Amino acid sequence: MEVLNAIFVLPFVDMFSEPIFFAEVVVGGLLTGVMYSLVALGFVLIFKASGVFNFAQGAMVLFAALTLVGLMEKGVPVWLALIIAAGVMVIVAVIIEKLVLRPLVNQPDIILFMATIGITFFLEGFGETVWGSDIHRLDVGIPDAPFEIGGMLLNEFDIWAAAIGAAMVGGLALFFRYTVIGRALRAVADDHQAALSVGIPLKTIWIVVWSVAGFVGLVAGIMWGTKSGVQFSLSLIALKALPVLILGGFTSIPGAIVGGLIIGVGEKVAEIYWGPLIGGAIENWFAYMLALVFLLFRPQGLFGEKIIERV
Amino acid sequence: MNLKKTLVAAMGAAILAAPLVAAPVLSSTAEAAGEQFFPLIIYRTGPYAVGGIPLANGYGDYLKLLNARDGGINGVKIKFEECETQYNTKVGIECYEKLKNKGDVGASVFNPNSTGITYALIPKTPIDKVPVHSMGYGRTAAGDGRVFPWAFTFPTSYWSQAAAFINYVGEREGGKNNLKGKKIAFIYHNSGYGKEPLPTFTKLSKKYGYDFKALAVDHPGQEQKAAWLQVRRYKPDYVFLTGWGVMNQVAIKEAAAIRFPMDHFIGNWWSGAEADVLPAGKSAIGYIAATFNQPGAGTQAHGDIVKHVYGGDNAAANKAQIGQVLYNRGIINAIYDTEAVRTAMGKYGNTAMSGEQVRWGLENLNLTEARIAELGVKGFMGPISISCANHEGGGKVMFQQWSGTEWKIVKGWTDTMQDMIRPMIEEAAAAFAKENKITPRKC
Amino acid sequence: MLYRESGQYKTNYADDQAIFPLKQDRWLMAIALVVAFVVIPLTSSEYMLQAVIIPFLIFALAAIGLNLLAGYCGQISLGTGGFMAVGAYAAYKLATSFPDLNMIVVFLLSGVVAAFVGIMFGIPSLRIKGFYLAVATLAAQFFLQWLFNKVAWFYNYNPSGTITAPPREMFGFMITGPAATAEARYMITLVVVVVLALVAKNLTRGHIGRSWMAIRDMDIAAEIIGIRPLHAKLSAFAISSFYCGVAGALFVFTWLGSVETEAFAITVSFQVLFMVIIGGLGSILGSFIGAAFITAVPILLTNAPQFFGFNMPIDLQKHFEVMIFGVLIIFFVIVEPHGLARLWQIAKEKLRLWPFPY
Amino acid sequence: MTETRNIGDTLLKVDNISLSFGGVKAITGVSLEIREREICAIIGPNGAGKTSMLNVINGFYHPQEGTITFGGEVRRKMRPHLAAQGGIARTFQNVALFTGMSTLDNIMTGRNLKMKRNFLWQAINIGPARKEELEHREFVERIIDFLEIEAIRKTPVGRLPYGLQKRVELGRALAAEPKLLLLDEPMAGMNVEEKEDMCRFILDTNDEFGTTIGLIEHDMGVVMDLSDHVVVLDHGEKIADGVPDVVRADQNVIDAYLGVAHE
Repeated sequence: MEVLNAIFVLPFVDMFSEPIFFAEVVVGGLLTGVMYSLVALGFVLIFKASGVFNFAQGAMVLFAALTLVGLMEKGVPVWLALIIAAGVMVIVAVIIEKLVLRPLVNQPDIILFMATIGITFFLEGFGETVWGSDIHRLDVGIPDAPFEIGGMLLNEFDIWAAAIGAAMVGGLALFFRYTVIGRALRAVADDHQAALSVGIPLKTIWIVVWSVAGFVGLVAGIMWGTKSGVQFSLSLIALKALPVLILGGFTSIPGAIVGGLIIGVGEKVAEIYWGPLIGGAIENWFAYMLALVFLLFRPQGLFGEKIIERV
Repeated sequence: MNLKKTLVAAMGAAILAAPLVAAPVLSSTAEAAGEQFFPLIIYRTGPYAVGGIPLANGYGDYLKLLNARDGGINGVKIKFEECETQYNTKVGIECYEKLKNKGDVGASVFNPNSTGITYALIPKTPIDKVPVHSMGYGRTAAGDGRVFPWAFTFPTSYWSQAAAFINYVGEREGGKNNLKGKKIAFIYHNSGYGKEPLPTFTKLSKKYGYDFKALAVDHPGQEQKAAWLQVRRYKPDYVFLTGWGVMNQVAIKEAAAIRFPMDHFIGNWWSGAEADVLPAGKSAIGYIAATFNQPGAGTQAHGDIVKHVYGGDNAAANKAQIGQVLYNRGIINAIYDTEAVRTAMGKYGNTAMSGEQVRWGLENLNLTEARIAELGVKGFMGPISISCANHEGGGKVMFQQWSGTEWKIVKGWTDTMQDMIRPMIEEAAAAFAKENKITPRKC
Repeated sequence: MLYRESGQYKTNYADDQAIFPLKQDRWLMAIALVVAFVVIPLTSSEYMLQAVIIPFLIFALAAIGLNLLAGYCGQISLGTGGFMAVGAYAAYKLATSFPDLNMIVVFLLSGVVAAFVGIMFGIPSLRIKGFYLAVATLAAQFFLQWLFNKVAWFYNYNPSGTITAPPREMFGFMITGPAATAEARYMITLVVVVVLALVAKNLTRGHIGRSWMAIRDMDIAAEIIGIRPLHAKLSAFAISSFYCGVAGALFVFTWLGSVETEAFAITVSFQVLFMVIIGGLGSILGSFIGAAFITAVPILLTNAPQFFGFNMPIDLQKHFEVMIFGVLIIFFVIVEPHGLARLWQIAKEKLRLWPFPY
Repeated sequence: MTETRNIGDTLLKVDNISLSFGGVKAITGVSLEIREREICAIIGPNGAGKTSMLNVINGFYHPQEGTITFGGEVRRKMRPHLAAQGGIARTFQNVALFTGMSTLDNIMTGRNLKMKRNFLWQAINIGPARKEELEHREFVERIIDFLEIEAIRKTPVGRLPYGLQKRVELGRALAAEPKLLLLDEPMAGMNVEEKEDMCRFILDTNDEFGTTIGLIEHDMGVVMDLSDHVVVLDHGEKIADGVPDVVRADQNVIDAYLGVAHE
């Protein structure tokens, strides 16, 4: 009885007795969720267009951020460094398409997945060879002063991150809807064969999509790297994006955002209100459990395409 | 035959030959006579490289200094070899196996530089007759030399550090009795390492009546919002941090983000290096961390390193992070170990010391103020003496504060309540002895 | 001439169904076993055993476990590290609670415990497929790791939160604990791995193995011919986790000796998955080859520059090593997407026809 | 031909089945009967609901309305593996073999329901498990002989040509010794020789094992030659049911095939 009370009643009492703090937790969760979404977006783009579960997304985040910060430390102005770093990610995309993806066309998903693991090792080693394993401070001029609003303490940086995340999703949506290449991408996402048969070069599409994913990785790297400094650990944030990915569906851009928000809020609320009951630090597995529960009801994720079985 | 097939064949042959190639490397361990071999288990890459690099640089540079300036230890040349672990326990074991029999008489002493590797090595070292020295990390219970003859934790341990922290904040509050009703939050790396101080804090909270809340952060620690939201609600008077790697940098940023007063935020000695505070910029000013070595590059030994190791090239030395907190910690680690070798030579003569002999040297190490001054590091580290029973040395702890450009000691050597900590260590050691059927030796 | 099936007639189905129907294969296997049981223990250095061969065997066992699940039953799991942790902690609790229990029994029982946990986390596989399932099994990985880290009962309340293999002996030899020689630990590991590998081979050749493969190749058709997906998938999860559990127990007891939960982190899950894919999905031999590749290549790469007399900074060397490792993975995946075991298969087929190319 | 055959009582009775997918009606109120040891053909134009009907019979789809009586037992909802246990086996329109396995293994999976030794016996592979495996192997070898596919016994089915794959699939269904064998377009995409072979196998199966067969087929010649009884579906409804000659003359059937517009 007492246990049930502690699990099912007290946490809610707690939430309502301090509504402002609860609101702060929720807002904090939402803002964290956007940060997860930034990483998840890269996965979604690539999976959507090429069906590849790109394990290397985390390494791409690290590599992009290292390139940017390395250039800045050499005295290159921020705007130029951003452009060069984005350019480097395009080159990476071209190389990956040429050397890895093209020889593996039509191989099973798991094989492509394994190849991206090879890419991960290579990018991590290469990035560290060029730029070193030290920590690099990254400051691209995003303000990060805390401010209070309605009793909630928020941080300008988090707001900026959310705004940038929203802008990116909006931009990508427009890109997919209104540009030729974007429409082609959607065609590919719907049906590879069909896309090929109407004359869209798969090669171009893959390069574009990996470049865009590299650019998204760069943005994610900037946001996360500003918080923690640019260092090897950046490549590990991919793990935080995976529950977002399965919750939102591997193929849905809005899914990545909504999934991120749900995971962000869910794990913070669980950690703060239920975590203390069982010893804390539950948010890592809780995020996966939450995603798992959603999956049991919708095996293709919230926004994924429905799987119809036929014989 | 085409290129592809040839390559496949070559690769296949390489894989098959792997054991064959590896074997001769390992057997070719015959070295020139009369060299003291130091195995350096370090990590310059991977998620914790940021901390590992200066530690490895400091240790290695001091050994190079001894060779260049003094011709080794008492005339016996030092040889050392680095083995990269990426802070991975499994790789660490491989390094240990590879290096333990190298040198003329085997390895001197292992510094695993990782709590996980230390745990794994402690049971092995008595068999291989080589000591392990986990300086201020690893298994705290190993401070009991009766159960762990081959393991050393000096100059201090996490439990002692927690006691020092309570002493320090107690002093700031005008006496430990004023801690009654105060609130202390403890943010820890959710691993064996991070959890170590928990029993001490719990025990002390009963004694001094402060309220205590422990908040775990999972590896790697990039995302800590939940912990800091709880700190914000709990409104603690002090926050104590045991982090490592990226967790430190993020924690300091997050503390600033909730406007937590930095001088009430205190890290342990692995959470107080330059790399931890730099990413946070100005907001890190005032942050405090424990330490057991002085910051800065002011000692004579530092000057000698620049002169003898870097050939007077200050820029190169700075690039190696000379004078930074973790670099200096690497130096004192090397001083402890080389002095232990010297102590052993006092008994066994001036030749290369075996692991067994170095163990004796570690156990009979007695670093006095005078000796420390002789080494050119006056005031840099505390005097210490190790005994058969006490492998921790009961060492005291200092606290340093970040000024925005450098670390400054704000509280000198602080007492670590050994009357309470020591029995806890002995109790934990006794439990280990019982489980592993070890009969503690008499001291 | 050396490798021919001509002339080897099988007169009954029993001969045809032997694991190695060809005489040459039986010889090869016999030689491999002699090398494993006699030559290696007599000639290998302690370093080879401790740092290369024992981990290779343990990872091969875990890879067989995952291969049963992923390669034969088609259910990709990233929970391997978690299931290994279950085996390790179960073995630790069993060995410390019942000090007189035979170690082989301890290993097998800890596998059984892992099997039950595996069944629990296998239930979602009935609804979730492909990469969704792979990511969902990470829930098991993270939850189990958290559990063993958090609940002090699992590590007998010791303050450091680690488990240490207690010393135990068998046939008068110390086989676990610090006093056990590398040879003794190697032999016990070898026996367990060889026996379980044989069992795995038998299982995959029998009707259980066929039901797994049927589910893998076409789950709907499998169900329509009467294979119950529930049974097939959960039995695959159970047996796979059993293997991983035993591997986890060996991991602590015959290899590392003392570990914290971090030793079973997600990187282990990924590593074992790499082994399975590189070695070949759906191949027991492939599990061994994959384990050899993933455990030995980094060590080889680490030692190579020294061997050839290069002296480069250790961090740079590590970076190169990581890069080369990545390139090797991509290379092999491109050359033979079906795994290294398939290369062996192809070589054998070529040998049969030699000297005629077709 | 029919007179020499010993057609028995009703084996399968489908009563007033309706099936729809999210508002799209696939089958509307169809009833039909298949009697023991007969060959019943279900025909109809594309999209008539034939495959859906088979899917309903072997439990893959669950109809919204109606009941199915098989071997005296009434059921409405059931999992496919239970239908298999009850003695219903089938082949598929697009071959659904286990492509990673050999011909032998594919057919052996058909015996799975009959293999009882648990995994512990299999793990050591001696005694009863080995004996059981060999017994079933012998049975499967008889099917392999019967279907004349001895030469491809050990070949992975993914490498086989289409016609042979269809044959292996039939073998897999036969291995289960079904009471009712459902064949979904067994001759689609085959050349004349292959069709003749397949017809022979179907008739021989029916003759030798006394297996009841329900088949879907487009080739009218084949249907009229083989079947004892034909059911015609169109747009999910039954429009004719009877012996081949009668059905052939039915005006509704002719209209359906010639594409007369529906009112």
